Amino acid sequence: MITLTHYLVLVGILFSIGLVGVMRRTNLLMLFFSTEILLNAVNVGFVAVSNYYGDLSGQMFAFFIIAVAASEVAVGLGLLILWYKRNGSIDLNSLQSMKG
Amino acid sequence: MDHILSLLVFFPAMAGLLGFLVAKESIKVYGISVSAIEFFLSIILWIGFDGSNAGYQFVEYYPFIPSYGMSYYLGVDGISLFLVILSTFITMIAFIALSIKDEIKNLIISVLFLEMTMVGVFLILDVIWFYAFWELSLVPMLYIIGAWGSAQRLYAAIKFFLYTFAGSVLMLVGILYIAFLYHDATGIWSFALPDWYRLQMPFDTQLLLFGAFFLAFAIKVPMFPFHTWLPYAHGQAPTIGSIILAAVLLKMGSYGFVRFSLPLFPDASVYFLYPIAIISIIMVIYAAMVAYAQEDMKQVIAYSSISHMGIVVLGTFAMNAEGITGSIFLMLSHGIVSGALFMLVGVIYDRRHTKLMRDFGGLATVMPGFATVYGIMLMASVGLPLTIGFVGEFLSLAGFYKVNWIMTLLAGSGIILGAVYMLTLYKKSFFGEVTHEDNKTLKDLNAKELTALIPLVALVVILGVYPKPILTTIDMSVKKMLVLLEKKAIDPHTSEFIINVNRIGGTK
Amino acid sequence: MYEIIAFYIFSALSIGMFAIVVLSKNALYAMSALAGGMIFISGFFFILGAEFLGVVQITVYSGAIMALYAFGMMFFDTTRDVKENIKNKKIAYTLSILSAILVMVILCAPFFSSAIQANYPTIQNAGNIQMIGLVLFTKYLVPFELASIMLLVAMIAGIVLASKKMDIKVETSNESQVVKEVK
Amino acid sequence: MEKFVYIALFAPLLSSLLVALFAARPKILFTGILASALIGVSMIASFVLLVDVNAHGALHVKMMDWIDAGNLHIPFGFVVDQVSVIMMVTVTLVSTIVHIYSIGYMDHDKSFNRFFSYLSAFVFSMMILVMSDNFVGLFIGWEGVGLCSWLLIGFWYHKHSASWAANEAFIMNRIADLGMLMGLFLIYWQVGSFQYDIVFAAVKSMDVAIVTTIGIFLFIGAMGKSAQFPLHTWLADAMEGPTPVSALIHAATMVTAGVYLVIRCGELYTLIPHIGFAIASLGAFVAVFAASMALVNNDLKRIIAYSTLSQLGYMFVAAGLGAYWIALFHLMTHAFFKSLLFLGAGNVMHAMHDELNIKKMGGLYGSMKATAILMSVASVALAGIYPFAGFFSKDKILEVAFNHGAYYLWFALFIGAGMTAFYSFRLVMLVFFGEKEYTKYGIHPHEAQPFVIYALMPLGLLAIIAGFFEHSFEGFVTRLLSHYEVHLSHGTEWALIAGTSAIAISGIVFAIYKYSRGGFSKSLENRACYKLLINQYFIPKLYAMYIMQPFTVLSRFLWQRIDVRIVDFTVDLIAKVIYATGQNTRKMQSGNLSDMLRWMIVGMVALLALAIFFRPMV
Repeated sequence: MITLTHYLVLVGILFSIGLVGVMRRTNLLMLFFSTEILLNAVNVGFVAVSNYYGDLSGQMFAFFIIAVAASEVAVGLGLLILWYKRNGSIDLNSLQSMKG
Repeated sequence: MDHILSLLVFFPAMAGLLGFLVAKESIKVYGISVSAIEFFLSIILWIGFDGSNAGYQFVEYYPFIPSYGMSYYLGVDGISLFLVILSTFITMIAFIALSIKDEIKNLIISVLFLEMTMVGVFLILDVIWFYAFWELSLVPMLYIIGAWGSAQRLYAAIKFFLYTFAGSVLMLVGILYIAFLYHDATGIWSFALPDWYRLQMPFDTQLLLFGAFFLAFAIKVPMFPFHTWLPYAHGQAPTIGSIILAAVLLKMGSYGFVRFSLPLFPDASVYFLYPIAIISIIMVIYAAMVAYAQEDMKQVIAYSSISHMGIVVLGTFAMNAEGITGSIFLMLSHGIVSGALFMLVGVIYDRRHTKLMRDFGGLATVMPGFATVYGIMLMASVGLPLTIGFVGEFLSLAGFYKVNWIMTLLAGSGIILGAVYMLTLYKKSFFGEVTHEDNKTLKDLNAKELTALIPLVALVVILGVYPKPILTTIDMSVKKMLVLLEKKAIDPHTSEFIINVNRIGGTK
Repeated sequence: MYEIIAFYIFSALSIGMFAIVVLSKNALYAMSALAGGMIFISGFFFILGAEFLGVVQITVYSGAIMALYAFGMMFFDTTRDVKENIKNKKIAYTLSILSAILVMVILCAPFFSSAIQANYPTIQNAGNIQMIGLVLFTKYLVPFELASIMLLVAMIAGIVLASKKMDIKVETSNESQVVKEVK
Repeated sequence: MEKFVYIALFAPLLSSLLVALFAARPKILFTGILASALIGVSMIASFVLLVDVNAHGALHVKMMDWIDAGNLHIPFGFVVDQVSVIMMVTVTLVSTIVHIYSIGYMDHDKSFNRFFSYLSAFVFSMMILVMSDNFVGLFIGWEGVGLCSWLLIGFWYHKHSASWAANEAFIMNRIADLGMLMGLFLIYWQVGSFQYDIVFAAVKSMDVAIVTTIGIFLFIGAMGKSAQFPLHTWLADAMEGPTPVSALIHAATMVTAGVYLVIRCGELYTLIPHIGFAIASLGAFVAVFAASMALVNNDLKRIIAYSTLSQLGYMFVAAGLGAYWIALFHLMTHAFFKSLLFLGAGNVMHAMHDELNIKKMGGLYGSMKATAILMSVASVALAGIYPFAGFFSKDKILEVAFNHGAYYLWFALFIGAGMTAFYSFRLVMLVFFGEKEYTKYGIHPHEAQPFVIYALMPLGLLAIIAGFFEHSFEGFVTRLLSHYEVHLSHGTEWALIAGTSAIAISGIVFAIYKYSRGGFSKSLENRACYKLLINQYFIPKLYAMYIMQPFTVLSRFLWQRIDVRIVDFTVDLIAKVIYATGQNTRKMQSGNLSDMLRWMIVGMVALLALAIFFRPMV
């Protein structure tokens, strides 16, 4: 029997994979991909909880997260392209203008 | 009369906002008239005040955030009445004496906002609002010191701000915790001080909470060893800043002791009585000696403030009607006298652009009027009878004598040391031959300065000769508070102590 | 039984796919793997009885988002391997594993198992899509409308950002000079 | 009669305030006359009250409430009884004469008006002191005379020494005042009131230890005002003030306030005879101690100042031994002849153009006969020769000491009497007779204006005849003060009188004999004991070295080391540590998103860990 715990473990694994990506990659596009992984992991968690507790809120949240992810990609990619056109690189190490 | 307290609190701020519209040329007149109206409002308050009612009067109560028991709650009693009048009076006088020319508009508006916070602190009975006013008072003062001060003004302003700010953070925690305790005990959220007065707290909790409040008040007073912001703030602040700082802002700390520490934590107050008394004595003697060593006239007065505030704190913790009434009266008298002394230093600073005593000497010859007023204020400062300074000092020390006579003797040495540094200051700057060339052509007080100073001199003498109306009003509220203290104390020793220090006879 | 098998298969596949995304040097591979992973995730949704979300996941993620990425990639040189200066891998792994464990501990801690009352319980005798429709257009109507506005704004923003002077080839050197001058 | 009380009290205040209006103006003769007239009015009122009190007994007036707090109620109340009326008469009489005298003396001073304002203010304070019916009222006057003394000693404030002496006087008095304040507090907490009648009624049923403490504290106050050892140094330095001030304040009135206090508290001190005896011993010590310093001093005014100190010692002996009326009597006679002596000295100073060294005078008799005669009268009175005033009062004090069986005290006073006679005539001889030293300095002395001399006449007269009022005085005063019985046989009494007179006369004769022959040889001045005396037993130096200097050093140390280096440094250190932390952690902000993300996750892990270990809502 697959319990909620199974799903949560899975979510944890997926989330940590996302985290690895976020930390490891310095290519901005790859960073975006990793973010998608994080969001997806959480979505799975929400839906799983929603199912096991019979509460629709989890699904609603997942639904909104998908909406947010979509808009994030739209704006993010736009910015990314703009940046690439200016600098010819989307490597993180090339943007350090916030150095304190 | 129903909303006179709200009017008192917010009229200066409203006028300050309107002040942005006033032309630069007429802003000073505007400031003086606003502060004068405010002063007359406070006098009307006094006239309307029922001298036989010890409780809060002119109470205004509106729910603010009812779900958490926060309310807009104003009220005045004998303890706060005169501090309000002092605030409005000193602000008015400081405006009259104002001699700063540049950016005067911003200065006057800042002071008007400051006035709102000062009056607010003394009138508000809701603790959250009290905390808000308490902290807000820092902002205009920071601006006044930082923008119009002398060379090291930024350092002084930031030190003043951070030091006092850091002190009151713990107070906020304490406030929230008491509210929590109150909720636990009664099931209702309330931040109203009169409600809190009825709350009995366990002894250990009292100790902790007393400590949290103590730090905030001690820094504001300022008590040794938290006093070092004061000399800088005074040394760098413009005259008007020093006047208001010394006359009113310091009183917020000692007012806090009377209003919060004693009635909220009677057992802890008695428990910590001796340590606080020792700190006060150190303050009195130490600050007096440091004042003697100073070369800057303004620093002498700054340190003398610390010394006098020591006696105020001592009187407060005497826990008897004489001591507390005396300490409140001493707050008033110190407000008037130190305000006047700072104003006088400002007068000479405007003329010579120095405050060092060695640059003067023989001023009595060239500026006899100035020397006379200075002399009167000096005598009031050393507590000569028939001046305002004596009454408070006498009562505070008399009150504490009942608690411990050796400590009173030590604190009383402030009377001697006060004479030492003040007379040395007077001798160095006013007596002797005029040695400095620039000093020979100094002009005596002009009409503007006289207008500001004469009311102060008059008050010093009148209240020195006839302090009774003020004393009886204060005394009434203080006695009521003492009854509360005695009833509320959870440790029977505390009640016994309070009864004992209020009883005639049986002293060693 | 069928559920268990499906769960494990999907888990293995999605983990694998996402691992490729994170570890691959080639952007094209990474993107393809991501698209695959998304679809496997939708598989979980189906298992969990959230058919609507499963469909949305496929259309929005695998369809729209991946398409966007694909178009985006056209601007970048994807044939080359992504050159990354990756430092301190160990820290990254340690931290992520640590956080995973912590999240697990918290999520599986006893407090979670205590009874939670459903705010919006699943409605009997109604399909998943009906239920979602009911909740979405009653309780979540305002957030839903806001989300739509957000999407609209995002769309316009994406177009504006990406299409600005799209017809002009910007000289990298010139632009960076302009940027410098502005600074 | 009440209005006379108010007239006597407020005429000086009115005078002071009116004259103060002209304080900054150049000299206006009118101010002097006005002030003198108003003080004269006060004197007349005092005499009226004297008659009234004699006829109808004490008068009690309550003007208004002053302080009201807790259980404490202090009114402005005044009592005119036998003691205070004697003080009032003495004070106003001497004050009037000094005021008139000052018109002449301060003639050329540019701060003429200011002087009269201060002087009248002093009289007002003194009147409050003696008339008040409670201890705090007395304290008002007590501090008030201190203030006026400060103003008047430092009257010529451009002189460094004057302002220094003024501050010294004020501060020394403050030290003693603290003692007195403590006494007042103790009284308050024991009795709950400061009214004399209530306090003295309560004292009788009080624990002796507490009464002793009160007695000690009050006497500390008295020591300061009356310049008793070890708080005596200010009196000699106070001679920096104008001479009328020295005459009024530092001889006749203010310095006797301490004696007045002890007399006033007689009912308290009779309960604690051991403290009384200690007071008497201190008095006897000061009587000899001060007289010895007067023996060698060459400063005209300082000699008289030491003599005042010595006579105050006599008064304390009487007061300490319980002979209050005798102390009061000596206080009164002393006021007359000592102020006369000072005012005469003022004439001499004027004649000598403010030269004070008596070695530079001599032979002034020729040019200023009237002054010489008046001063000689005063000196004889001081020495205690029959039938001058000093004889009656001083002799009584010696009798009291002997009667009390305190033979050491008696002997000290006896020696003191001889010394007194010697130094007063040393002064008279050196100033008025002998070689005319002043010619070497090109000074042309001249007699003071006639009205000044006339003004001194009453004092001269009183110095001669005041003693004959002894019995009526005793009868009058002892209605309030306790009687003092002398249990000596007539023979012993006569022997004592003879002995005292003998030593006084021999002192005078010795002085006249020695100084008519050119005085002592110079070699004496190298002796150790001479050095000791001329340096006032090195006490001022000791004070400077062991009190003032360490105080200054310690103050500077506290400021520069403790306050700036430790207290403030600690505060700044906290700020610096925080600032440095910021500086160091700045490196975290590398601007690299990867690093930031890493930090973010570190933070997240930390928060998660926290959430595990502190789960508040379980």
